[in-house]
Amino acid sequence: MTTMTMGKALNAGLRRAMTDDDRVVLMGEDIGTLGGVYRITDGLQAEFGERRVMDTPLAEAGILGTAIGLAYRGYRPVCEIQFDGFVYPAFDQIVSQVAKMHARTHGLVRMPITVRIPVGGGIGAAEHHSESPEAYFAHTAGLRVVSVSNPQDACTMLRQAIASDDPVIFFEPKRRYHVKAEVDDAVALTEAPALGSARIARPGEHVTLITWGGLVGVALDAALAAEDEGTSIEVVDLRSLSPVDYDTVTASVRRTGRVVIAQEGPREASIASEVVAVLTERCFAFLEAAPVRVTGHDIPYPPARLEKHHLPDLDRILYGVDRVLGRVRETGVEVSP
Amino acid sequence: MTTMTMGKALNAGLRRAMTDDDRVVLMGEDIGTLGGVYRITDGLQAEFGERRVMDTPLAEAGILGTAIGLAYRGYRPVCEIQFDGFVYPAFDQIVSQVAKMHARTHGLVRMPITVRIPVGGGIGAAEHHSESPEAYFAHTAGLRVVSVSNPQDACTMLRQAIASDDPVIFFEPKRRYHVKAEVDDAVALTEAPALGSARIARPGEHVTLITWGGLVGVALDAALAAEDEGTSIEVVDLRSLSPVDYDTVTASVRRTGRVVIAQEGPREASIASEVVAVLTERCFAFLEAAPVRVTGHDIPYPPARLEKHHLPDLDRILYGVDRVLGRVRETGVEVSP
Amino acid sequence: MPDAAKPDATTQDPVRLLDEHGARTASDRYDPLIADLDDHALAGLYEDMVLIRRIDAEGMALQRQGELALWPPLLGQEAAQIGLGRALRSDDFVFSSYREHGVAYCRGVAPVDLLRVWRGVSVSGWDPFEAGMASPQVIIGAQALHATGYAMGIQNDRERDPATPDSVAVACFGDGAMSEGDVNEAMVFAATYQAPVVFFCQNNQYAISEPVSLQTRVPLADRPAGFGIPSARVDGNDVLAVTAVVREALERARGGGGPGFIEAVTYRMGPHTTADDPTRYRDPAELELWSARDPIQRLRAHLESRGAFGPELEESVAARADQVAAELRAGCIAMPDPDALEVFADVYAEPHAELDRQRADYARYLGGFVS
Amino acid sequence: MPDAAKPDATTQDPVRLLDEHGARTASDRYDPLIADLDDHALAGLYEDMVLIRRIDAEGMALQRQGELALWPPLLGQEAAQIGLGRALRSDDFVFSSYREHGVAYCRGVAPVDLLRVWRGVSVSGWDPFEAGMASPQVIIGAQALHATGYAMGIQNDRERDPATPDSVAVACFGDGAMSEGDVNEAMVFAATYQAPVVFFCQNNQYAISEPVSLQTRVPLADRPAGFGIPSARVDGNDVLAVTAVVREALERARGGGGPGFIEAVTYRMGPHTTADDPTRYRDPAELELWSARDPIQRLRAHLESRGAFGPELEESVAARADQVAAELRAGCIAMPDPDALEVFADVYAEPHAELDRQRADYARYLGGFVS
Ligand SMILES: Cc1ncc(C[n+]2csc(CCOP(=O)(O)OP(=O)(O)O)c2C)c(N)n1
Ligand SMILES: Cc1ncc(C[n+]2csc(CCOP(=O)(O)OP(=O)(O)O)c2C)c(N)n1
Ligand SMILES: [Mg+2]
Ligand SMILES: [Mg+2]
Repeated sequence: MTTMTMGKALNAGLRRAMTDDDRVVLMGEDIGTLGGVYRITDGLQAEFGERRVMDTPLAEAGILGTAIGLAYRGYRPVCEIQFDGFVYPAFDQIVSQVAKMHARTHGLVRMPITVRIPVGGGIGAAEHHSESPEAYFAHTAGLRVVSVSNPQDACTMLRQAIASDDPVIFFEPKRRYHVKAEVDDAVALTEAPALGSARIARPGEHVTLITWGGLVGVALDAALAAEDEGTSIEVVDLRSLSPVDYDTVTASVRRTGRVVIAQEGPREASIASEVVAVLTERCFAFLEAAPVRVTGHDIPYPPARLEKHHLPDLDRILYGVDRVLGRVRETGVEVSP
Repeated sequence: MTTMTMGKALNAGLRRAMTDDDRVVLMGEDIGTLGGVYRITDGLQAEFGERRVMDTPLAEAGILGTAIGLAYRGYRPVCEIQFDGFVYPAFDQIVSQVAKMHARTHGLVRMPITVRIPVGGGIGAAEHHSESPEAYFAHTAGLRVVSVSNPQDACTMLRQAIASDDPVIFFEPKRRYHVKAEVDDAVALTEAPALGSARIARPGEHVTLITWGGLVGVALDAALAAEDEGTSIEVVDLRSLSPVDYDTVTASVRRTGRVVIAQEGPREASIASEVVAVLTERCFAFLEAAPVRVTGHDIPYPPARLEKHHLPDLDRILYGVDRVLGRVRETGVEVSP
Repeated sequence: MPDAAKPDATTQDPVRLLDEHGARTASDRYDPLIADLDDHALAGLYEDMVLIRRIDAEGMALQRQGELALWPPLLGQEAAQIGLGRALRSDDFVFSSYREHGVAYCRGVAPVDLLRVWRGVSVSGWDPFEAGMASPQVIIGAQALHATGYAMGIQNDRERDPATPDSVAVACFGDGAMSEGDVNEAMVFAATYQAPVVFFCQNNQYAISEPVSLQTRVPLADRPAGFGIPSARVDGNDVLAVTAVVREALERARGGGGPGFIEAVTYRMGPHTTADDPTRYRDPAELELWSARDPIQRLRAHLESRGAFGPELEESVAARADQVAAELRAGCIAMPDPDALEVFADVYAEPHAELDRQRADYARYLGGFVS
Repeated sequence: MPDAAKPDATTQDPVRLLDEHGARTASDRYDPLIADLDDHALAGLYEDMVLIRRIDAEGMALQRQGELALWPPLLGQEAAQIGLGRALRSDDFVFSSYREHGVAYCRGVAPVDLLRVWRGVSVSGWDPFEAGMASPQVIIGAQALHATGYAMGIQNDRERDPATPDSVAVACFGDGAMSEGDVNEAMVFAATYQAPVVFFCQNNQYAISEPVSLQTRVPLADRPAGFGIPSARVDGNDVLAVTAVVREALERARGGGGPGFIEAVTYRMGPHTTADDPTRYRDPAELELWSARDPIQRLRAHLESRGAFGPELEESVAARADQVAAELRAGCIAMPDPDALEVFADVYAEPHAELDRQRADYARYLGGFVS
């Protein structure tokens, strides 16, 4: 066990995966000499050489498209997309090729491709550098979608994603890169919780607060604050956004009867929408109140100085908790922040 | 009023829009000499010339990207994407440019771009020719999303989409191209129902059945069949998928207390998820049972001979109705077809 | 690698070794590359071309009779496809579009497997690893990147183990595909890594209704030079010339000389697919012009001029064609519809609780009809 | 249009009219294009370059002091950007990336408006129609298509009304952008429609940490020929040469000669942005080499050789630079934070009930803190 940042934990996870399996290759813009703009691949090209850590030409469809060819040839490519907002040029290769290839070939061709994407806001960045595109991928059958929130999960789940024979879109919340914790980067993957599992980040009784990635820290702070007022919040860190670990989630909701789900991304047709729909289907009789979504607005990501008015923060999450507990006298049928 | 197919009605709508506003230009693959693979633009190049009806090089990002430049210059481009599955190469230009340009420029640059996309399955087609990508666009702030189900709406709403100063993703269900009805292609746009409005396709009392596009016909058939058994179904044709006309939808749900929503596309993080989430939020106290989603499975679109096992049909919709009415003894917590 | 940096693309006439009457033109550059093609080998190419044309015709017929949902014919492109297909080694790997029936045939794909997709019983027809050929690609141009990545993998393998065969990846696409970003990005990646990939562009003059002049104002073979990739423009209806330029590009790639590009100038004599009506956009005179350049007639004339074409050959090939066509038809009609729950198969390689649930729910629903 | 089909791209040395010591080389082809550049005009270009360098330095300083979140410096690229910017007419239209402060300055954009985006108070800084320049593009290469479409619009307008000015659209992008599908598709569209667009590629040798050799093995100016687009490679640190080749391309485009492409060979002397650390990937010797090619020093030496550079010019330009920098700083610090509800502004041009509802809900929520 070593104390390290989430960034370093990801680096350690990559190193471990590359050591364990020499078919793992890294591809991306600026990941070699520079070690990536977030230094997640720092030192890996020096260690594993230019063939296994490839600086690629500046073309995202090119990165994913050639990764597919490498996968055909038996490799396990780990592609870095430099920022969330730059994944869309590769969307066709991801949606029409990566996601469908295994089914298309009756399982003969596997796509063990991991797409690492620094995700989300809260870092005062420029346009296209703070987006939350999780829902696009969750809506795409054939992909798995993961978002980590802490160093240990980052390290272990990245290794699991790379080891998975399915393609995984692996989100790394930028605002958590510098969070530090103890990490065991050599944990046996089979003994770690499965890639698809959620995590009870904090147990509680009155409300189930579901979130992931960059908001897990905020949610825990909110739970702490609520405790002072006598509200016991169970925080669920989804970790796997597709598939969602509904065993864990529904068990919690059946106990609490009240759900708040918080996400950075826009609300319409999102992960939050899906979770609410499923929980309504599977826990209808247990719900004491309508589940509450606390999300980014349905707007393009705003400029840095306005992001605080877009991203759910502690106050907005607590407001959501108040709403699901019926403590807010609502003027309309619902209140959306 | 003339009787015409939905295909012809779209053609008439395009002709009318081009006549009314000489800034309207059409762009796409094979739309000129050939008149489009579905002949929706038949005769328009002969009538309006090569500058206004442009056969483009085979490149979808190119079509959308140059449409943006044309919009900058004051034009109103109508882009045809040949089939639903071919829109993804243009995804970056749609999501990062078309959708965001108006907000990015504080409203100075308008993107009155209409993207026409033949959509959906049920036609026995090859891979990538039967998809339902509506949710990707509904999740994207800055876009409007429309899907039509009949000749009159097709003609009027296409004209409204082109007249709108916002970008509109305009879905045309392929399996409805040949459906015939009376059409007035000269209706005053201001007198027609607004672009964002839903339509009660059939009034009913016991269940609100929400759908759009290719499934409206199936839903009406289902309602007819249910009537024989004494169940009165209200069929809502959403027409506008983003924004959804929740005034119309919630009014219906408050009366019936029971919701079934049917869509061709996969379920996860979809339009159906969103509608269920919103109705749960806004009508919780009125719901007699959990809303039921009858959708395509979360799979890549299957080969033609299996599509009947993917697409919701009359039986599956009625099964959904039975479920929301509590008539199905469920072995699990929920049953998904 | 100065060769890669000094591309030899030209706007000149395509490489041609057989004229339209089947007469052989000499070429210092290309003759050595096809010196092994004796009468027997030429007869083999002839048989391949006749067979694949017959398979194609049967595909058209089966579609017209309602047995297939669609068929994209290769009629007119036999020399390009057989010339390419027969120049490859079994350890090479092809990434193609939907029209390369001839290439697939050369890769050993059973003719009936060509039909599965078009009958709608499957989204792919064969085992890619057995054939050394990927499942055909419908998204125009996407496969050019797959081939490039595969070629990068060959490079890696050879670095890891020098005994790895010097295989080459091949990307087949059409003239229309040259406009897609993916194909151009593929050339960037291929050049940067000097990957052993050959881009084989069949310029059949049309992308559905759009003539190639809408995609480019200069010959397509001029494009790669600006990416640092050598290219050749070849008469795609001359199976000898195609063989020669393909072998040249393959040899260069095998030897570490990096990627190559071939524009095979040919003509799609049929419709784009059975759903297409080419009379809406094509002058009948044009079709007539190209009929005179028929690739099979040309090879046959050449064989005749060598005294290597006689009734036995003609009859044996015809008999073989009849047999293949009959088997194809029988195989097509006998294809069973897949089982309903196949829709859930292979979406994931590993267990997936949510999809399993959907499968179980659907199975229960289907069961309801039975009980 | 035979010109467009016979591109004149070459792998030869870049066009250069001033050597590294500011000495003028004669050129039959380019001299006539800059015959009007007298001492006064040259002094103007000198002032522009000094001012934009000063604005850029102030941007760097403001970022270091925490007033800006980020700044992408143009240091070293002044000649390329001023040469381009001053060659344009006000009715031309520029689509740029994030680094073209110099071009924006020439388009009349107020220096303070360059900072809005980087201060994080807005996602764009000026009125595109007033400046004749679009909001800078962050998605690499996307704007090449926008410029091409705009140019198609110019063509349409001129066909509708022949009195429409013969404007040209310009796309600015970097060496890295050449690998993106969008830029290549833009060349396809521009060539097909012979649109009046000029692609202006500043090859500053790097895409963040990646040297241009990772994007291409041949000069970038060789690329367009294969699309049927004439191109020129120019010394991007020579403001006269840039002016000449840009004017040539603009004239051709105005005259109906179709698109053009210019590779301006230059160097990014600073970091990619203030967030970048170029010492991780760049040899200091390289920077030194390029410092000797400083574009401003070169023009100054040229002015001196003409006897047109004296203390008055030096002092007046320095004073102007001080003034502009001071105004810029004051303007930056005075920029108000936008109002919270601005997040909902202009997402749609027309009413949108659901977003209105979100706005109202959020306003109510914010109100709760007040009451
Ligand atoms: C990305 C994409 N866009 C559009 C299509 C529709 N489409 C199918 S074939 C075709 C024309 C292809 O022309 P070409 O590349 O010349 O190949 P050919 O059919 O002539 O063999 C088009 C536009 C598609 N399959 N994929
Ligand atoms: C589609 C996309 N991918 C990646 C990035 C991240 N990125 C920003 S600038 C840059 C390098 C651009 O290099 P170049 O085109 O040479 O322009 P320069 O910065 O040198 O002016 C990269 C990779 C981006 N902005 N957009
Ligand atoms: Mg073609
Ligand atoms: Mg650069």
